[in-house]
Amino acid sequence: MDLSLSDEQKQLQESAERFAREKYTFENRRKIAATERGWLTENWAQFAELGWLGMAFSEEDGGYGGGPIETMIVMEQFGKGLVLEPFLPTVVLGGGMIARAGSADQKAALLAPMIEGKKQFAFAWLERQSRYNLADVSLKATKEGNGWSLSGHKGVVYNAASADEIIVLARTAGSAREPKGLTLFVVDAKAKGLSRRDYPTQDALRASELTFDKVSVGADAVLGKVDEAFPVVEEAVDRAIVALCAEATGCMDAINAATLEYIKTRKQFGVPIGKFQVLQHRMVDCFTNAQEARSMTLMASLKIDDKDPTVRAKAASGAKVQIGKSGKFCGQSAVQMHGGMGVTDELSVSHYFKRLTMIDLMFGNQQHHLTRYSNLAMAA
Amino acid sequence: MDLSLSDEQKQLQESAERFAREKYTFENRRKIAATERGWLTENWAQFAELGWLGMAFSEEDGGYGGGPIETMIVMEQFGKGLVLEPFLPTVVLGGGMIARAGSADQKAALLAPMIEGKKQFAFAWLERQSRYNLADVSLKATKEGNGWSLSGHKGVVYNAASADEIIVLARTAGSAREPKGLTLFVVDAKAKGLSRRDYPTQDALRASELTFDKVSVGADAVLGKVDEAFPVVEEAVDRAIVALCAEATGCMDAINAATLEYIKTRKQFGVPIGKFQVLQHRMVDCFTNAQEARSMTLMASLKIDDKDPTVRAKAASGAKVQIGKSGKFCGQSAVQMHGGMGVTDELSVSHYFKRLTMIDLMFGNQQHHLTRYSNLAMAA
Amino acid sequence: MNLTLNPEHQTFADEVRAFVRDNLSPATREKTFSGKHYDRDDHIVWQKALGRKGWLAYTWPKKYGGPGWDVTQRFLFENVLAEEGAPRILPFGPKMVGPVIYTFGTEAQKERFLPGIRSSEVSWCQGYSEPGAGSDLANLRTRAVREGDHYIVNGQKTWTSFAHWGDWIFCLVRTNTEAKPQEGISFLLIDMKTPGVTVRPIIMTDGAHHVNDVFLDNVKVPVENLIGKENEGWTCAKFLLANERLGIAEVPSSKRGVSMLRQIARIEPLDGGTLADDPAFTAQIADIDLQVQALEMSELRVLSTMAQGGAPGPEVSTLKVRGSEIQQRIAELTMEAVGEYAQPYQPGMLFHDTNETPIGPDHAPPAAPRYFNMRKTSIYGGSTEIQKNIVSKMVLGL
Amino acid sequence: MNLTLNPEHQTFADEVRAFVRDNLSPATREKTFSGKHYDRDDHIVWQKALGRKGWLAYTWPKKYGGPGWDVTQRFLFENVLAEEGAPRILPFGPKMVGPVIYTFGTEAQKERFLPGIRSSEVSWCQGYSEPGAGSDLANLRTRAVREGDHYIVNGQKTWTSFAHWGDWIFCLVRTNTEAKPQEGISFLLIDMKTPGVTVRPIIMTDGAHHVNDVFLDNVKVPVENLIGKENEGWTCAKFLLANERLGIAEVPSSKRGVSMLRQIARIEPLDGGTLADDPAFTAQIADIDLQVQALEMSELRVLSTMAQGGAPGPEVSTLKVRGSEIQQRIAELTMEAVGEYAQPYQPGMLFHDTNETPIGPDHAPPAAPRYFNMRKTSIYGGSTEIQKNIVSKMVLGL
Repeated sequence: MDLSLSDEQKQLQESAERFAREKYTFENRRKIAATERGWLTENWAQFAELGWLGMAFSEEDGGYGGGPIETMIVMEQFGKGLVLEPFLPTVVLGGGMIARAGSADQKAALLAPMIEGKKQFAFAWLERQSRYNLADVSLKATKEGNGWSLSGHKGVVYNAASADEIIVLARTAGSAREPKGLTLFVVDAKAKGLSRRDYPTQDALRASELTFDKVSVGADAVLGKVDEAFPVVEEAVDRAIVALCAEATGCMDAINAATLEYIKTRKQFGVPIGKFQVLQHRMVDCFTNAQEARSMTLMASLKIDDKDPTVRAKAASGAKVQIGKSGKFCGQSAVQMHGGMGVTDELSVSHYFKRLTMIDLMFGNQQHHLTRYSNLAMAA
Repeated sequence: MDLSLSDEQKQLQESAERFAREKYTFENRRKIAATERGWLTENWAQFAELGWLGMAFSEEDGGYGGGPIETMIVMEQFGKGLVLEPFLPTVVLGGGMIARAGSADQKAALLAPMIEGKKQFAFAWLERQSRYNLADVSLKATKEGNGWSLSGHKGVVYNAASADEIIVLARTAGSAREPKGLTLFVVDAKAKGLSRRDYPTQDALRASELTFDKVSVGADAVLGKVDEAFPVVEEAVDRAIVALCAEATGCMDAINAATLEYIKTRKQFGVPIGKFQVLQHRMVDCFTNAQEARSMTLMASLKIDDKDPTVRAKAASGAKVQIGKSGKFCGQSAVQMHGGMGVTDELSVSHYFKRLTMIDLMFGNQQHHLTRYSNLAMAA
Repeated sequence: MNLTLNPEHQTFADEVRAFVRDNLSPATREKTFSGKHYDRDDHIVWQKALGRKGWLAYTWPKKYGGPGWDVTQRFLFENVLAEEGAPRILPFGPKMVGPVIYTFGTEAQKERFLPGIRSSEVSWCQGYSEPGAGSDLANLRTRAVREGDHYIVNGQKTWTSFAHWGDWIFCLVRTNTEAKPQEGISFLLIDMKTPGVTVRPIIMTDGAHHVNDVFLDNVKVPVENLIGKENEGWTCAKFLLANERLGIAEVPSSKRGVSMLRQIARIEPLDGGTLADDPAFTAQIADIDLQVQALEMSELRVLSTMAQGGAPGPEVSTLKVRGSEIQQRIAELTMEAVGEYAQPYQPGMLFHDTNETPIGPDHAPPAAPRYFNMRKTSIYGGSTEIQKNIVSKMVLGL
Repeated sequence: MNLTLNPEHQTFADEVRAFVRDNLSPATREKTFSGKHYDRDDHIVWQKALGRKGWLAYTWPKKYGGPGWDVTQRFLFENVLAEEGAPRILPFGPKMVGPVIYTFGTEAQKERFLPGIRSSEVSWCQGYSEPGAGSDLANLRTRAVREGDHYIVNGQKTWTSFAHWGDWIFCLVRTNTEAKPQEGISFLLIDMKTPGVTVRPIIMTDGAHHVNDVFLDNVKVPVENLIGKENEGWTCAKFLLANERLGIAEVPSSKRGVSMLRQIARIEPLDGGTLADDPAFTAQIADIDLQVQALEMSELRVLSTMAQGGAPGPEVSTLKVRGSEIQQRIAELTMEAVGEYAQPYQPGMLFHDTNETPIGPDHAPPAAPRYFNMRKTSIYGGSTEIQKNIVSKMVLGL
């Protein structure tokens, strides 16, 4: 057992921390969010240059041989800064699935340029009826000559407007909600028949509704095996969940720090409100919650590479439960302790609160993952 | 709408309050609990004399024409005093089922003497496997000539050792857990083949395990209709639940009052601990919880006579949920604020805490009734 | 004791329901059930209709032009309005300043101000909070200095709801800087059109504009706009806060919220069925449903005491505390019911009449913004912490 | 970073497990899993076995006769002992006074006292709390007055766990009444057989006798029993409290509690199946299971800092807070799992060896008593409120 960071990891932490601190001041972030894309190409280029886009991939895949701990380190700092660049959809989800399931050709064509900062991805899995069930997919892909034709709808697809390729989860066989019979396709974002409705999300990210109207792709668009995508998707989403958990711990650190600072300075009744014991204890509970969130995220990051998918799933779901609980507690408490200021657009606290809230809703909320964990734990 | 007590009800409240205050001091109660029966015949005689044993029964049944509000008023004071006399099993459950389902002969033979203080009852419904499912009954009653023969086991039967008659819920038809096919029998507590193992409960009441080994009863032992007991039992238990809720509100008032007094006098760090804001707010939450418990109990008491069994069931379950939640909050908080003293046998606080805890476990705990309420509310 | 309605009350409830159905604009009603923000007209047109009927100032005694209803009638009126989707009555005129004026004002003031409040011809807003005086209201610094038959007012008010719609503002101002904090305060009515009054919007986290800063820069206010005696404004303030705390529990709209939540659960898809099939979720609805019932019954118990001549005591603070927790929890569960589709931010669907179709189900656009926005309920009108301090001191004697 | 064990640690864990299986009395083990109270022999016989092996004082450095284990070994040792059903090591000797003696004591004191602690030949108890000094420990009043080469001690200690089994008691006593509260306190070791020491049982709400009042009436204590300097006992007290807080989270026994709870859910009947079929209940087990994991990982993070030379800071207070909440919640869920059969009070099944069959299932008798009893965990060793005060002040600077 060893829970200490290596020197390289410490350096990575420092540079990610510096990036978030310098490039994501409150005012900077507001400006970035207001740009057309909603993120900056110069920042993305910097990620590539610093090696962050390839750090978690094996050297044979063109990466730098790191893993979930490196992802955790960077995502945590992204959380502190509320960074808007599409690292999660492109690198963790898109890159992760290609590395796991892609052919050598696909890796060369997609992963290598992604690591260089030249390709971005989006992952289209959700449909109106899916809620948090990854297998509840009805967008259909049917054989069409050598290739396939995709028709149907996908919703809340993060980064679809900026992505070069959309990785689409489609039903190629089986009945509704059957895990078997799902296939992943890599679809050119500009493909004919693919239309988008773009919008910002509550937390200033960008997503889209996608409509596929007989979108034709070749046989080489299939990522992994036909009908066998489910385990790939489940693993990728578990990894994304753990990365989100790391981002959330960063958000919690930042929102707790802001609140602590606020209650030390804001005066009412002639004293800083941090002199009131009820706020003191609530602040302690916030820090305890963040500590637990960090612990569970670290544990999940250390277990997510486990060969046993049950270990991996329990670790991811367990961490997501904790993040949901802690994020809600820290977010709601921060708003309350900030008083009226906490519900305005004018302080960072409401922005962290919104991000923490949205993270809970992504890929299954606290309740969903508690049930998933519970079922796995009782089956053991 | 009218939520004020009548003059008669106010008098009832006063006399019940006086009884609990005078006869159930901490030391008195300890002595009563240590007697063989665990309650005092002189107190029971006083109940009869004051008319409490008959107050909730109609005049044609020999009672005094009151109802659930009268029961609520008395039970609340019993809660304040942690009164040990078996009012709930005898009057609310036994008397209630006889009044609802009994023949004229049974009422004359059982209810009239009960009102005079000359008969006590116990209600045997639970079995080892039942948990909170009133229909999960496997004790069998089989036809035997004109009468019946009962064999099987009943558990945690309150007041069985003092009761003159045991009202037994038995299966006469149908399969396990089927509501149809249940029958109530009035069985002489000294019947041949009926054996008891007596014990005190956590909260100083008395209960027993009963074994029925071919206990013979006549046809006239059937209370109500053969195979049709379930609705009678469900209603009786809903009424018992509401009475328990009233008792619990009394417990909460008492434990809150004791805690408030304690934190006003106990000093640490040179001031009464009630000067610490965290304890102040917790104390406020205790009072709010007790207020809500009182509100839900009152509402349930006002709705329990409703003709619609769904209204009745929702009211009873709703109140039980609140009582479970509030009782736990007040009980745990009281112990915590009393510090070490709260976990000893030496102060009343631990005794109220134990009673509140046991009330939650009786006839279905908070979770059970939340599910029951939820199912009824979603079905509407 | 009983919870049943007598025939007169039953008839009354029917009459109210018929009135709402005949007078509430369908577009406004639709906004209630779709969770859209109201604009000024939604409120004012409806309030004027109530005003014409004599029902806007429904808590007032007959003497001052109110309907003189009993407690049950008030209860029914509020519930029917909420059930039928009426916007809440903006409290600043009829619930706040009106009772202060008829309780503490002169005859001339009553004649001048009450009619416009009853009819909703004049809109009011509340100038209490200041940047340095939120929970600690007695610390306010806005100064009013007497010059002849005017006060000259300087200072800043904040969190002023609907100041951008207001014709008049009632303010707490400091008229004596040497007295103890609570003793040098006066209650002053200020015409928003007076030179020197400036309103600056504060944008909430969901993008909404409800509240404002109000800057008062050498604002000249006639002395006859003072309510009660100079330096005795704290009495009015306390009276008003106690009144505010009761209605602020918002039970009728929470009841509507619970029933909308059940509806949403019956629509939201889950594994081929709906969310209504998920016992873990429906148990959470049941739990909040029961909390609403407990709160309503607690409120009824207070009203019943009042009906017998008692006054609402500081214990109503706990109703406000629970009421805000409940509103927040309903908003939270509603957002969770929507799931991933709560993520798109759709200001067009929140603030404007639009023909766009929403992203996700119809109930999705307001779900998350409402959750964010509802956090304010445990802050405004005296935060939860302040309410508990009050109960601790005034009720428990700690 | 990794959570895997190297082969040496794996071997170590196997060795510990084999030792427990060979040396722990089956009757004692059985009490652990049936929830019975241990008697004195259950503890002492087992602790002596550990002592012979050199493992009782397992946190001590080699220099003082400890095994000198690394952090991973300590972690494994504690977990294996809990999994195998060993009673917790009574902390008063090996975890409390032992480290105080080897840190602050003279060479003579180390030689005299440490061997008996390491071997469990001598049982210790803790004389900290007093009737007027619970949370406010610095307010203690037990006086020690120097007379020649003795102190004469007068006063009362309370909540003294296992004083009725104790050979020695370590006490905080006031040696200077004129200094500031914390500055006039000394740390004194007292032989319980000294005339004037009287022990009075305090009976807990479940009927158990664990704690006591200890009356000290003109007790003559040799000066050489003073640890550290006179009037500097507060240093020892703080050192000891910080040590205590870490282990007090009781993670290994909570892990065992969760797994026993799952077992009980698989046995307890429900509607023809078992409680394990009820998702509402199993979700609550999952929730507490995850809380235990978070706590364990937080503890490992602290241990990892310590392994790199850091000291456990006041933030370990939060581990104690959560640890107590978790123990309480497990006890609560276990009682709820038992349902109506938690109601019979069965002291025979709790305290004595008996051939009676329990009422209800085997796991029923201790369920409710344990729930009542566990409320103490958020009170002793510094209540939750005190711990949060500490963190607020020392960590957050509030």
